Amino acid sequence: MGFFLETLFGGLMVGMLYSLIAIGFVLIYKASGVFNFAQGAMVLFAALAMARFAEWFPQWFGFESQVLANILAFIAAMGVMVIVAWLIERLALSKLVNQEGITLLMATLGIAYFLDGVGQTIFGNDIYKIDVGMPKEPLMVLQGTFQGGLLLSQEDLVAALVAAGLVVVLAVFFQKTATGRALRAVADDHQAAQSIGIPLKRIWVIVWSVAGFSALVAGVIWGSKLGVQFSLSLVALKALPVVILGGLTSIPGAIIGGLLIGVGEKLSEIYLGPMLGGGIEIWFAYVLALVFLLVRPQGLFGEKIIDRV
Amino acid sequence: MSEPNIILNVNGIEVIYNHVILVLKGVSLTVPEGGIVALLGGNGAGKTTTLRAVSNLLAGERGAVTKGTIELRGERIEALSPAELVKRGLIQVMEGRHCFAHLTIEENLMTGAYTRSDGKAAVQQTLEKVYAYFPRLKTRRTSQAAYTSGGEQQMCAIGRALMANPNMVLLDEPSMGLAPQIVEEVFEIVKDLNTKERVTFLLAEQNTNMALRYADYGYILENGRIVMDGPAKSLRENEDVKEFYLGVGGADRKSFRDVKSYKRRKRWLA
Amino acid sequence: MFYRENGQFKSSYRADQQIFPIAQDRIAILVLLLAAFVAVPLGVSDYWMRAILTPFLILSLAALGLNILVGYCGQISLGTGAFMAVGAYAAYNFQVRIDGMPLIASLLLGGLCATVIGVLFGIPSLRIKGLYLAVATLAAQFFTDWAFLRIQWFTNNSSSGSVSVAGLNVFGVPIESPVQKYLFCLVFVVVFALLAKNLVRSAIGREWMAMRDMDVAAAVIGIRPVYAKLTAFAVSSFIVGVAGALWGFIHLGAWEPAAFSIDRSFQLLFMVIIGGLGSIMGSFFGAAFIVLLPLFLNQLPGWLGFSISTALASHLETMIFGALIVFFLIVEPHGLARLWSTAKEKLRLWPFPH
Amino acid sequence: QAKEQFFPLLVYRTGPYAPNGTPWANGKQDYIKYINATGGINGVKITYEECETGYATDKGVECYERLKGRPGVTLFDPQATGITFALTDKVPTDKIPLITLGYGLSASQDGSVFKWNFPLMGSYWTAADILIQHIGKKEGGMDKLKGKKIALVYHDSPFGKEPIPLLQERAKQNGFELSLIPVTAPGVEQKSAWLQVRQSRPDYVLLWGWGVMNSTALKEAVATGYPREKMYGVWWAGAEPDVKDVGANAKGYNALALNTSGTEPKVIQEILKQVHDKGQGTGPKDEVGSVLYTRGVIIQMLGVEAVKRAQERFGKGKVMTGEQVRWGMENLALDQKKLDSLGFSGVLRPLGTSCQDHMGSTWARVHTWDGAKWGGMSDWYQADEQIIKPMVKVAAEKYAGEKKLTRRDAADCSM
Amino acid sequence: MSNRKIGDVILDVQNISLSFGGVKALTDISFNVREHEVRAIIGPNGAGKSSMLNCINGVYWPQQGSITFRGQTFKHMNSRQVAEMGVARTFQNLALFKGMSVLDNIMTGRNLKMKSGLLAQALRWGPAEREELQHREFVEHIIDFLEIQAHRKTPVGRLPYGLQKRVDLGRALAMEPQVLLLDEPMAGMNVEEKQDMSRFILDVNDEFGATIVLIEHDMGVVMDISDRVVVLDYGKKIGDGTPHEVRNNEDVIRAYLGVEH
Ligand SMILES: Nc1ncnc2c1ncn2[C@@H]1O[C@H](COP(=O)(O)OP(=O)(O)OP(=O)(O)O)[C@@H](O)[C@H]1O
Ligand SMILES: Nc1ncnc2c1ncn2[C@@H]1O[C@H](COP(=O)(O)OP(=O)(O)OP(=O)(O)O)[C@@H](O)[C@H]1O
Ligand SMILES: [Mg+2]
Ligand SMILES: [Mg+2]
Repeated sequence: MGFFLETLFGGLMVGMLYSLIAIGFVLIYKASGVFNFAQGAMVLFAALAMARFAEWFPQWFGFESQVLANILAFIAAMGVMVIVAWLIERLALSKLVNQEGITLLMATLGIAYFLDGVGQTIFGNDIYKIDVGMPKEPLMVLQGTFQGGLLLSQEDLVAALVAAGLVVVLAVFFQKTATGRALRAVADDHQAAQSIGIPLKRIWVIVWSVAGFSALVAGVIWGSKLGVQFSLSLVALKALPVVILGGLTSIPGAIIGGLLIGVGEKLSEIYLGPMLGGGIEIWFAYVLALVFLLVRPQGLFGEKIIDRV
Repeated sequence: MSEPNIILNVNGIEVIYNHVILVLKGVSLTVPEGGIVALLGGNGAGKTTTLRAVSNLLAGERGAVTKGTIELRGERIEALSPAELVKRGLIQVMEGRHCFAHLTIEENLMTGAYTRSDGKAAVQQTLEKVYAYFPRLKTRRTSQAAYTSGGEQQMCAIGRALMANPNMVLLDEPSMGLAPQIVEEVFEIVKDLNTKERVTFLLAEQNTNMALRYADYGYILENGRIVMDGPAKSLRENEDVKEFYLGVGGADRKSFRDVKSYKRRKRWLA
Repeated sequence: MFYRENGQFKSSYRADQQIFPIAQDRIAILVLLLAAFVAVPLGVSDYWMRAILTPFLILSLAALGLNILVGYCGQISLGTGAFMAVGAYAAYNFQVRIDGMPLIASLLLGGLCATVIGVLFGIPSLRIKGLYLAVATLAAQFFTDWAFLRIQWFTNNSSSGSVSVAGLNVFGVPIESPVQKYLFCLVFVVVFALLAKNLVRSAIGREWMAMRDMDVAAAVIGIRPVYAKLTAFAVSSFIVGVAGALWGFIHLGAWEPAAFSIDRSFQLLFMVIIGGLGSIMGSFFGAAFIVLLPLFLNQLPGWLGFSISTALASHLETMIFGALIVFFLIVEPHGLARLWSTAKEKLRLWPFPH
Repeated sequence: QAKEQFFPLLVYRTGPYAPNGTPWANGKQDYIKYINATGGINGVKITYEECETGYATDKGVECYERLKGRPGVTLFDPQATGITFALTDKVPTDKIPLITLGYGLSASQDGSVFKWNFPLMGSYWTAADILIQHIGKKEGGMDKLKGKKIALVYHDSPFGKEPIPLLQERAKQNGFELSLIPVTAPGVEQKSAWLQVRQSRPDYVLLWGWGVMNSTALKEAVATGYPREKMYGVWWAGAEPDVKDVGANAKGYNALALNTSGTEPKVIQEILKQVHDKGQGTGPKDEVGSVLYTRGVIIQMLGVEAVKRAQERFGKGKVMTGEQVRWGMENLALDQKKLDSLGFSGVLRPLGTSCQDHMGSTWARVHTWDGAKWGGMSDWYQADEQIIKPMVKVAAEKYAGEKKLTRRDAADCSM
Repeated sequence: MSNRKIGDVILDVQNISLSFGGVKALTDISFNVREHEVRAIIGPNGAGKSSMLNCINGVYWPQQGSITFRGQTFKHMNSRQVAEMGVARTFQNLALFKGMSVLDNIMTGRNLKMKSGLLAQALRWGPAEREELQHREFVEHIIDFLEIQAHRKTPVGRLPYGLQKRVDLGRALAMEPQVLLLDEPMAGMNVEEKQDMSRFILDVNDEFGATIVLIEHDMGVVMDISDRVVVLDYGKKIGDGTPHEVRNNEDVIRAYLGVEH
């Protein structure tokens, strides 16, 4: 029982971190109908910027404080992400207005390559550290109730809380405001949105900046867990079943989907894995998503796919 | 009558799609302030293309204006984004509705007010006005646009444009798919806005009868060229226009049943 | 003024339905085939043949298969690597378990197994659409990755999970030298390209495209979604499976599941999109772009005579690669094949601008 | 024709494994520069070209095809198990030896079947065997292993799976319980693996990781409270990048050491002097002498020595062909004296190859991370021939059977 | 002038009700269509006309009622079956296959009649090619008939709206339908074009003997070419009869025609 709970908590916490990445996908999809495969690259890029700035600033400006370095690096990294958003709009998206989803998806893949290349050229491709003082030691709770106690990873706990907070903030930010509505309009029909005066340019810069922000937060959290290096960009793959399960257009969906996938894959790996030879969690997450889709093709909370003649 | 101000001046534009398909071959037209100008012509004449060129929506169709100039109140506008044009009061109602499928009717209408900065109350007022024009929309306000009928979507598209409080509207086939009563109403609305709020209209229409009844001036487009223009009244009297666009060739209206051949009888230009 | 159809009157619908209705095109393709079958084996270095042309051919074939599914039938799939893997491992098992199994039979049977799996994973497409389907096909990808790694039987109980084949021959002719391998693949590619072209311009091809463009209307004119989608999955995964088997047998010789990882799936999707969705020719363009460009970029500094560090070169390569993808999409969102046909249209009008 | 011996260098300086691949590649390059700076191999200059594989098999194959035709091509070191597998079938036709120091196909130790493969200094079977020996010794005797639980947390790829047969064999013989816990490559998500560890509480965890998987495993071990002292990594999980960003938290973690690290060895000093001090160092100076860097140096040294050995037979100061290098590789005899003269005293043990044995030596030690650096070397171990030999034999037979090869006879061996 | 004979009831719609969530699109609608007649459905926007066709086509499944086609009664229709029974359809919002050429679009209408197997098609075996050519010939007739020869190879997405409508009709005609359902075929056309279209419809009706069900907002057209008219309003049937009867029906005037007519 104790172990089951541990697994459950473990799954929930990992799931929250998946949600954090998933939300980047959802934001951009919701706001422009683009499935942004560059999200993973953005996470890596942001994390690299953060890690290296935190390392460089004290050297450049000659101060010691780790906290100050982190704060400045975070701000600078955010600035970089805004510039990236602006460039993406300027150089790619604005020239691809009204194209089909798959073309845009492809463009984001191109962007992903570009960011990977640029990021590692500027910031290097070694392992870097982000140290924002997350506690590493495990936490033992309920030692009285369960034999051996319940072990919780403090780091995961903090990360999950931050992720949850961010997700809530973003959800509120995009709720029913005029901007939120405009974003959804753009996703439905670029050209019609343009025709009634919605400035695609500004909308896209905003959305990509916000996605950049969520990538940065994800990058900091994952980076301080894993170390900042290329593999970070692969974490995004784990967010795909989450987005799909929750529904491409739903922020709450990203959260619930994340939790479900997190828990589902951990439980399956622990309880089913040994029977099947292990290593099943990846495909299990996808199969889980697939099964849900068979029941609800638009994901748990996604908008219904419209098909009318 | 004093010469009215020219609000829109299209001067010899040429439009090419996809770098190869030449569609407009030097189209010029002017729209006076406070006028209703009709752009007539058969399928594929280039009406939609002309309107797209004006509102700068060609890029999304991979088309481009390669020659000529377009001026709005004397200002060149080829380089302005559609959003900037809407800010200047010029808005287009696109052919084929283009409602935002996942948004409700009311949300669709509200997006139309995106560029406005005159406060919530004013927007609310316009919303009421639109609902007054199209009561059907009010009853369907909470359903997703994709699930409304063709006519309802058409009303929604027109209403959405009105939400921007425009002073010039480009209407592309507003009557398409509307019940006759509503068509009448739409044109009445156009007239109403035109007289009461001095909104200028440029409308591309197939329903020539209606268009010439409400318009002050008309252009006839064939194969990417203007082949005839004149005050609506004189166009209505023109024999050729009568026969090919109004369906009242010769003496009186022929029954659709009695038209014997369906070969095109005449074109101004091949 | 040299390239036009003026004066080439077609007196029958049959003539009009040829794959290349314009005479100049027919000549061009003949020249190309001749070059591919004769000039290349004579004049191209072993390195080119083995490390560039052979993989290019095999990946073109896989892209072709994928294009049928994505480009023609509109079902986005990210599980191509999986179907290639099924083809490769199945063919491997036929080869090692059945004595005297002819190579071509192994390859085709491998394709057939891929068909079965493809259809199986295609079933959700009857309900799931678009990007949702794309991600659902990842289930196939990760599942097969896992299965070939974990289930020892598939790898003939090799301890590391890596398998290899040797001593390939067709009717006694060994497939050993680069030229032999190249020609072997070329024959496959040409035959499959022809068959695929025939399919897409026949009734079934129209059914696929109809499903892609407007499924409700397609159903109303009597097209069965089940049949159309599943045949697309079947044909596509058959071709992809054969390509996978070729990749393992001919190009790699020894492989592990990582050879057919998700990266491969993405790579193939790039090819069909960059090359042109719904275009057989586009698959080749796309494969050429994706296979050759990195090699070219990789060699470029060397040719220009300045040396940069391997890591920087490799980063620059990904950067330029990414930028070029975006650039080409901006120039022509419908891919290189469309760019090509626009160019031909222009040529037809030449010397007049329009 | 210029007198140049060409060394193709397959490397990965990008991708998920770059942090480990880079020092390895730098060591190899620096040693070449060092040899060139000191007059080449008996006057034969070494040229080289790097080709980026990104650890991907198909790219590796492309690199191989591109570089194998260069004049004076010497040998290939694929730096990846997957690429090794693919090239194993290709090298016999191209007649270029494959050197896979400490990795590759364990069965390829048998040189009478694998004529062109050289898994010098150890394979995953010898590595696993030594780890078990070490653990047995810790426990106070191999018989104490009975009833113990040992978990293998491994990279789910041919690399990670290679040691399994040996461990199963050992488990049978020594009576411990082996549990297998795969980690999906590249290994960024290991929560469930470590939950399993926590659940089954094994007495020891063997870590068969590469790249990011290692540091992540250590972090998860911290998070689940598994004692790092009970963790033993393979020699690819025992370098600086693996522990760097875990730092003090990884204190007590053990891993196999094929070689020493540090800047004391003479050869490292020489490289610093002859290469880095002249501003020609490939990587940053502070990385010189790190574990993987030193391994790169060793690999390159063995390659150079093979060429030297071949020159002894086929002509001093000449450019050797792949076939000749292969002979040199098969007849390496690096005794302590030789190692000392090369500046490798204490870095590795003497090594000698033969037609039957392409490994040359199976000596290895275990070192421990003290929170800041690797140290605390154990005694030397040697893999247990009684276990390894039959296994190699069976596997090599199977391979020969599949490929329809016949074992090399004495005549072939003496060629 | 017309030598067609209006025959027995071919399609009988009984008590159909259809709702979407709260929206009642159709409430208890019954009407029938006789063989060879031109039957019009009119009504204000959102009355449920298109939904009615969708029920007949098997795109929507009504909650209540049944549909009898040539004596067979169905609870709801299945699209494929309907097509096999010879019912073709055009769409209000253009449901063409955008990426395909005009020719291919119309050819899809023949698919139901093509019998070659997958393999035969891949190999373009003799019979497969012959079949293809034979259907191509039929389609060419339709292309001539609709006067879209010049656009044969153009992707339909690039055609102007009006021509797209014609292609839509062409695709339906290619099925050689016994019953042709037309959803606002003349929207967006000028009078001349409407005259042409009316002519097409009447010719199809006369020469092929197809039964026509037509939704149209142009009362002139409806009055002139239809034999009987159903009027829907807010999902309810408010009138049914000859054009003359309907025109004088009080309810119809109030709900749809407006006072001026
Ligand atoms: N996106 C496009 N790409 C290529 N050609 C196009 C495109 N859009 C329109 N055309 C071509 O431009 C010409 C004019 O089309 P346009 O849509 O302007 O006609 P229209 O007068 O609005 O006709 P309708 O009354 O049918 O709407 C047509 O021949 C059409 O084929
Ligand atoms: N799939 C659907 N989901 C929800 N509501 C629907 C759906 N289909 C139709 N409706 C609703 O049913 C009603 C009837 O729609 P329908 O399209 O049949 O009208 P119509 O008579 O064809 O109108 P128009 O002349 O404007 O085309 C409309 O109010 C529409 O919103
Ligand atoms: Mg138009
Ligand atoms: Mg309708």
